[in-house]
Amino acid sequence: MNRDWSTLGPILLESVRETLYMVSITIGVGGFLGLVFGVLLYATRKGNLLQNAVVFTVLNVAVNIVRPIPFIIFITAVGPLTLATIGTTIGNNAVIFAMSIMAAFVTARIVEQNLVATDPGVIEAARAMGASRLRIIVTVLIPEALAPLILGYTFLLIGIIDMSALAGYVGGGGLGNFAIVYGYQRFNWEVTFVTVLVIIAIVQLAQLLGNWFARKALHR
Amino acid sequence: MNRDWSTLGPILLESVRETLYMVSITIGVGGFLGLVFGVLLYATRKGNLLQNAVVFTVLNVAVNIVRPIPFIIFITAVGPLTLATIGTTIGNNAVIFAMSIMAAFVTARIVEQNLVATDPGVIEAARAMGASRLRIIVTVLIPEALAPLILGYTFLLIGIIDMSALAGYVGGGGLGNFAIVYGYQRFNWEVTFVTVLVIIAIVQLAQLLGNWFARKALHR
Amino acid sequence: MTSVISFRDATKVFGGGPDAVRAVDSVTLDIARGEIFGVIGYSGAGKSTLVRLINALETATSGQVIVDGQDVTTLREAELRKVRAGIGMIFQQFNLMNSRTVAGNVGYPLKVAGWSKQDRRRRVGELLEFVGLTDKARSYPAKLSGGQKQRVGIARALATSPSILLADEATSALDPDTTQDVLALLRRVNRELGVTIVVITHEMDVVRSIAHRVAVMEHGKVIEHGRAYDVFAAPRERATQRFVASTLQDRPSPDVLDRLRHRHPGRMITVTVREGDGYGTGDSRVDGVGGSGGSGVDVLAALRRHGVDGTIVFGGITEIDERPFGSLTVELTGDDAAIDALIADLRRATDVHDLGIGDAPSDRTTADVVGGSPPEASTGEGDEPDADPYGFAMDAIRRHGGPR
Amino acid sequence: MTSVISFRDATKVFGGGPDAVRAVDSVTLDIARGEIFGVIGYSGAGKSTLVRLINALETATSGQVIVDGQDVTTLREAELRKVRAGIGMIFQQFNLMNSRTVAGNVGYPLKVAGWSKQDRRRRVGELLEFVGLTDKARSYPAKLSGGQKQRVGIARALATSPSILLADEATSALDPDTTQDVLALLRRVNRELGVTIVVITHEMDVVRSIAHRVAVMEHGKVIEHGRAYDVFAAPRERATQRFVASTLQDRPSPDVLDRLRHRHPGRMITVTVREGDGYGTGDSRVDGVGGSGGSGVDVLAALRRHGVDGTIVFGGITEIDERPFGSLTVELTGDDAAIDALIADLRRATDVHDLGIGDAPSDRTTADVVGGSPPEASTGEGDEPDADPYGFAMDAIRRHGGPR
Amino acid sequence: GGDGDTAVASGESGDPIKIGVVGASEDYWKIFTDLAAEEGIDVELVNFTDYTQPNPALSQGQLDLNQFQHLQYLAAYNVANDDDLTPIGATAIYPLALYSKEHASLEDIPEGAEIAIPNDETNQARALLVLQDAGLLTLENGGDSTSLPSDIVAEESKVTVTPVAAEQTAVALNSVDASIINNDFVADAGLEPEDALYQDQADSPAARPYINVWVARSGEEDNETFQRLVELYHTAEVEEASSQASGGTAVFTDNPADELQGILDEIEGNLAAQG
Ligand SMILES: Nc1ncnc2c1ncn2[C@@H]1O[C@H](COP(=O)(O)OP(=O)(O)OP(=O)(O)O)[C@@H](O)[C@H]1O
Ligand SMILES: Nc1ncnc2c1ncn2[C@@H]1O[C@H](COP(=O)(O)OP(=O)(O)OP(=O)(O)O)[C@@H](O)[C@H]1O
Ligand SMILES: [Mg+2]
Ligand SMILES: [Mg+2]
Repeated sequence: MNRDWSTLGPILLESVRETLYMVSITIGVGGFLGLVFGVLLYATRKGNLLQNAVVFTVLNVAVNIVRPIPFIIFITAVGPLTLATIGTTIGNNAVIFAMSIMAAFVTARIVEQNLVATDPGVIEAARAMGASRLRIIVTVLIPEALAPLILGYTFLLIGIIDMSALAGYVGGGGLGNFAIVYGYQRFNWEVTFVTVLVIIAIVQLAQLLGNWFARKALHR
Repeated sequence: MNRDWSTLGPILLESVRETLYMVSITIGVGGFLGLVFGVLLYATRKGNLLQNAVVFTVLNVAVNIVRPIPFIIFITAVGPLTLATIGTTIGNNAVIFAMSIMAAFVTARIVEQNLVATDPGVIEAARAMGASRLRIIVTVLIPEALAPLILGYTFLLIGIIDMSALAGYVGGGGLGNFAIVYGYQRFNWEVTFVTVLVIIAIVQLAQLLGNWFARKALHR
Repeated sequence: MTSVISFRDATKVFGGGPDAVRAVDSVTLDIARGEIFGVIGYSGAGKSTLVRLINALETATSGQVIVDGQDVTTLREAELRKVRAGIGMIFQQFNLMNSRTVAGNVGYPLKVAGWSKQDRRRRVGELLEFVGLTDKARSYPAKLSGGQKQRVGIARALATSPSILLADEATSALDPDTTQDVLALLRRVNRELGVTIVVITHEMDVVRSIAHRVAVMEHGKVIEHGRAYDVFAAPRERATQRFVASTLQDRPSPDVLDRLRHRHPGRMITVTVREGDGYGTGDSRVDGVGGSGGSGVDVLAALRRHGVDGTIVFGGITEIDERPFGSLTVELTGDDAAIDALIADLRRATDVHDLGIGDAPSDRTTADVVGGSPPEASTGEGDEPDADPYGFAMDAIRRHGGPR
Repeated sequence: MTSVISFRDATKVFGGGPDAVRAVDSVTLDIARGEIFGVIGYSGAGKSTLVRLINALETATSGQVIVDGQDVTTLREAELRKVRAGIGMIFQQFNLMNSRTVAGNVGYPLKVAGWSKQDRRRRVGELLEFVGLTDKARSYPAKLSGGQKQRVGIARALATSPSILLADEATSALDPDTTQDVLALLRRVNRELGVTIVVITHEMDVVRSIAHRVAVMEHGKVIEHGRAYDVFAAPRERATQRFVASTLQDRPSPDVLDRLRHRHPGRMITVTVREGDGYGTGDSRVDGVGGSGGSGVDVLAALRRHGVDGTIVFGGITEIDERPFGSLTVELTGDDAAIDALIADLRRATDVHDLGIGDAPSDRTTADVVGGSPPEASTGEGDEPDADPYGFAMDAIRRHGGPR
Repeated sequence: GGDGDTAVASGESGDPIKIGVVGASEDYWKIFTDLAAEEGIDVELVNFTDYTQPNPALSQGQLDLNQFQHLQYLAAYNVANDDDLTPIGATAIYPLALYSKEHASLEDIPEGAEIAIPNDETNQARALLVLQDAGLLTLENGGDSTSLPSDIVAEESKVTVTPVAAEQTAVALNSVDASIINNDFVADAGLEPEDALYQDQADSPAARPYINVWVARSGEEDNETFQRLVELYHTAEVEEASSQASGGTAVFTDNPADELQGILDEIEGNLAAQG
């Protein structure tokens, strides 16, 4: 019953490709949206750059509504939207769609957290120079918080890889799904182990890069 | 076939209780361990308080090994340990055990991230006073980063609620499981919706508190 | 009216309830185009807050702040941007971007102002050369010394050649030589480009060498303002007097006086040297810049006239707003009657503070007595060798500046 | 040897490769127990780094730093803690904990030292009263003004009554009055408790009024050190001379000189006033503290003797390390030959710098000429009204202090 | 595994009998436990959302019984884990059927159509076999109970398959041409069994591996309480409720334990031979 690696090998390889595909699109789309939401969450807070109680409350509540929904329920819940946008509710692209939305909201919180500690003096300096608020956000706020943000995105990346393991629910693929379906569900610990090792290798690489960039960005 | 709320109500209530139980123990145990790991991750980095390449590398790799393992695989993987510690691999307590370990590693990264931006000058001031490193960590490092840490723990809390939805995999309960089993898997959208609402309400409350405390802790 | 910055009953309250702090309290003040305006006052008096009202980094709680004809308290952020683009600011705490190199920090306002990359590079090069940081161009702020950081802040504020410059303790971390260079530059841009400069400072050098007018703040209020020379030469308010005295340091403090008496047992007086204090009548020469009356020669002449021998033991004559000012403490030796006559003579022209003789000092302190006001008891800033040294109970720094 | 802090060939290099900065370069220096030791030098000279080697906040790259008999470069963190507990430090950038109130910040070292809650409360109360922040006890640092923050830093450093105090620009953000209070306190704890104090400063007041000895740093090296009075009165190194000149500000700068000439067209000289510069022989009186020779009276006496009329137009006599020091710029009127004779006479006793007459100045600047060294060309710190004012090309601040 | 030493006591001592199930929210379980209680048997249901856990839990003695799987799944488990869990009674066979929202009949399913199938091992293979029977695709070597989507011979197949979570097959109907939907979800998803385009035959011998069974640790086949529970399932009330839950498609069966063991042995033999 245990297929040998000659059968599984190509599927594993394909799964790596699928994971990289799903994760990179999700971190691109979700990460970007999350950056926007996170910056807004931070900046619309009382006393901050774009102080706006309405936007803040709406975003704050919206993020809290989306985030705690169990992901498999969430996938189904956004199904109609997925159908309208992607044209299908199953397969990798449908998963990417749902993951991107979820990732956006998760990222929002990570970004918000990492911006909270920014020195307000620096922002003031930029304001005093007549920089627009958008420019301040892009050229001061984010660069100043870059080191923790990079660690935050590394964290997010791993979260997305984790999330992508659920892709199998709706007909997606990827490493997590492969580990569950071909390894775990079949009690094939060898497959499980090898697949998890591959995931860990990818994550480890991402973390190495993340740490390196964060160190660079710290400028201390 | 859809049970009415007179049947489901008590189960829902019980699920709320279970979720609160699971989440609070997990955030207590996992959150505390994560704080320790996270502080170590931060402090053992090059140039920091407890600079120690070995400890840093071991922790950094360990966290990256545990975190990306899909949670259901992880639950099974730690099964022997769970059995030895809790005496069972099924039910809420087994889930709590696995969640706590996972939460510890997740928290480690969140904490690390939030400490990275601490002003080194303040730590220096405490060192100059002859404070021990442990004291500096507890009385300077953590308090200085408290605002983002609080937001980080709020974030974590929601992550744990999310994770607890998978309790059903190993025979546990809780709201997430209730939503999946009584709602989602049975295509009972009313139950799903109500349950998710309850989850959101809990999360919203936690976030409100988190925001409030973070604001207090910011002292700006 | 050519005032470029006007405060009209401007008030800034921080916080609320019983803890509210009136950092700026009903200030009405005009700063003319092209002048260098100094703001002095004790720590916590509200100087920084006042200046931050100008570019609306703080919004006034009430009142108006009119900059270039526009009330900045009513402007929306987008409109404020235009106003701010014409205002350079040097921050007390530097506020450098840790994520940018020195060159990046200095180039940032140029980027905001839309300069081309090439122009920026050239300009940043000039600015860095000016502040002596050419070789630190690619360093990050965390690796700079305190003074280097401040110089980056100065270069940044000057980058776009703003027409108004707000300098909040702009030279506090600099050595005197570099300070002189910076002040010389400020004076030059003021004189040649007509840049209006508002300087907050507690450094006498700064006020002395560049301020045309000064305002003195205490408890959020501007308690006195006017031409720098006038405020220093004839401070009206008690706080101003004390501030001026401790700023000028031209009068011996109690412990210095003790040592002086030790060396100079004779009768000592402190004579104020002030432009326009003509001693006698025919004696004062007047030239284009201002009368030279009251400078040392009159004392010397008076000594000669009264047959009294004098030793200058302390004091200084310096310039404020380019006019001479200071005081000399002189030990007098000679006939007692002649000395009394000399003092009476001098008093007709300027302020003379009689320190008496070593064995019978007529009062212990001069530091807080300026402009001939009657001697008062020491406010306790001297050494009290008998006091509990790490106990502080007896010589707390009086809270001069903090608003309630 | 009672030195409590000894640097032995101590070197600190930041970074590596071509960008390496030798912030402290082979410094060998002893600081005696119970003295107040000043460290001066241009921005970036390595002063802060030097002081941070003492409590091992930076570890020396090579060499030894011996504090209280222990080489701190070899101590482990746990042992360092004991050494550090006896050292208070006031930071240039304050380094306050934003998460603690003012009282919490000041009380923190007491907590570390294991004081009881009650003792802490009492002590914090005293300290805050001393620095005038009693009413800010429960405020957080973000709500304080610059000077208030610095005062918190001072209170915190003094809290445990350490036996060594490191003060890095401890009064740079303070008004002169508060500065005087702080200096008086430092002087007192030094005198009465024998606390060894190392002060980094660029403020003349600080060195003048409290330092017993000073070291002058440039490019990471201690280029000159000795008794404060000696270093100021007779600076040997070129950099020290320039530093002293711009610090004392008792000599007219070129633009001041221009204005002086305008008012005083006669021959002007600057005479150095220094303790121990006996003018003539019989004239100098010596008392217990030190000779009064060289103070103004000699000039006055000389004027009288040579029949020359004098006007004191600029200058100052102040105290350094409690001894008189300064210079007076005097306009001389009288017979040319008599004036020359007077100058020759004065030169035998002290340094005289001949400024010539208005129409034919013998040199343009005095600011960088101290101690009778020959006049040199202006280093460019004056106004050059014709230069491109925001262009800087011509008057860059020379990089005095930055190591390569 | 499978030794009974760590087994929890079986009912008499007051400890409840722990039964691992997937889908404890179904009404018939409530009726079942109520009935058991009337007979003095204290039953505790442990619900799992994932098929993978109840067998190890039973094997480790954390459960006394489980009831969620068919013989095919049990065999796969036993072989993979070298275990010897034993069927002690049968419940029913649930046919696996093909549904579509878009197409009214099998013939309407176009060339290149996408079919959603469950992604768990045994249901997946079974679904592939159903599709092969329906003439929609061809499996390499004729296929068997371990076939994978990768075994589909593309050139000879009319459709492609997309494996999804079992419950998602119903949801996926909006996105695909047709879905193989587990019986459990048919009724919940609001589908009518009679709308099925195609389903496998419960009474054919080919369906025998899909008999759902009660499973205990080896050696506990004869526990009387367990036997009684097996019987209770076949009482009219429970069967009726259970049938309702399956939309009336359940085909109840009560093969004796040894017959079930025989079928199991046969499947395990095949699996081991392939392994
Ligand atoms: N962490 C660091 N990394 C690299 N270079 C540094 C670092 N800290 C200081 N330097 C450099 O070392 C030199 C000496 O710095 P230091 O802070 O000791 O100067 P300083 O004499 O205290 O100057 P200031 O009066 O401006 O405070 C400077 O050129 C500075 O740029
Ligand atoms: N954000 C704030 N919240 C509350 N109080 C504040 C805030 N900023 C300043 N203050 C208070 O307002 C008063 C004036 O502060 P400001 O910074 O204007 O003083 P300053 O004159 O610049 O003093 P310094 O010379 O010490 O810098 C101080 O008592 C200060 O504590
Ligand atoms: Mg201020
Ligand atoms: Mg320094």
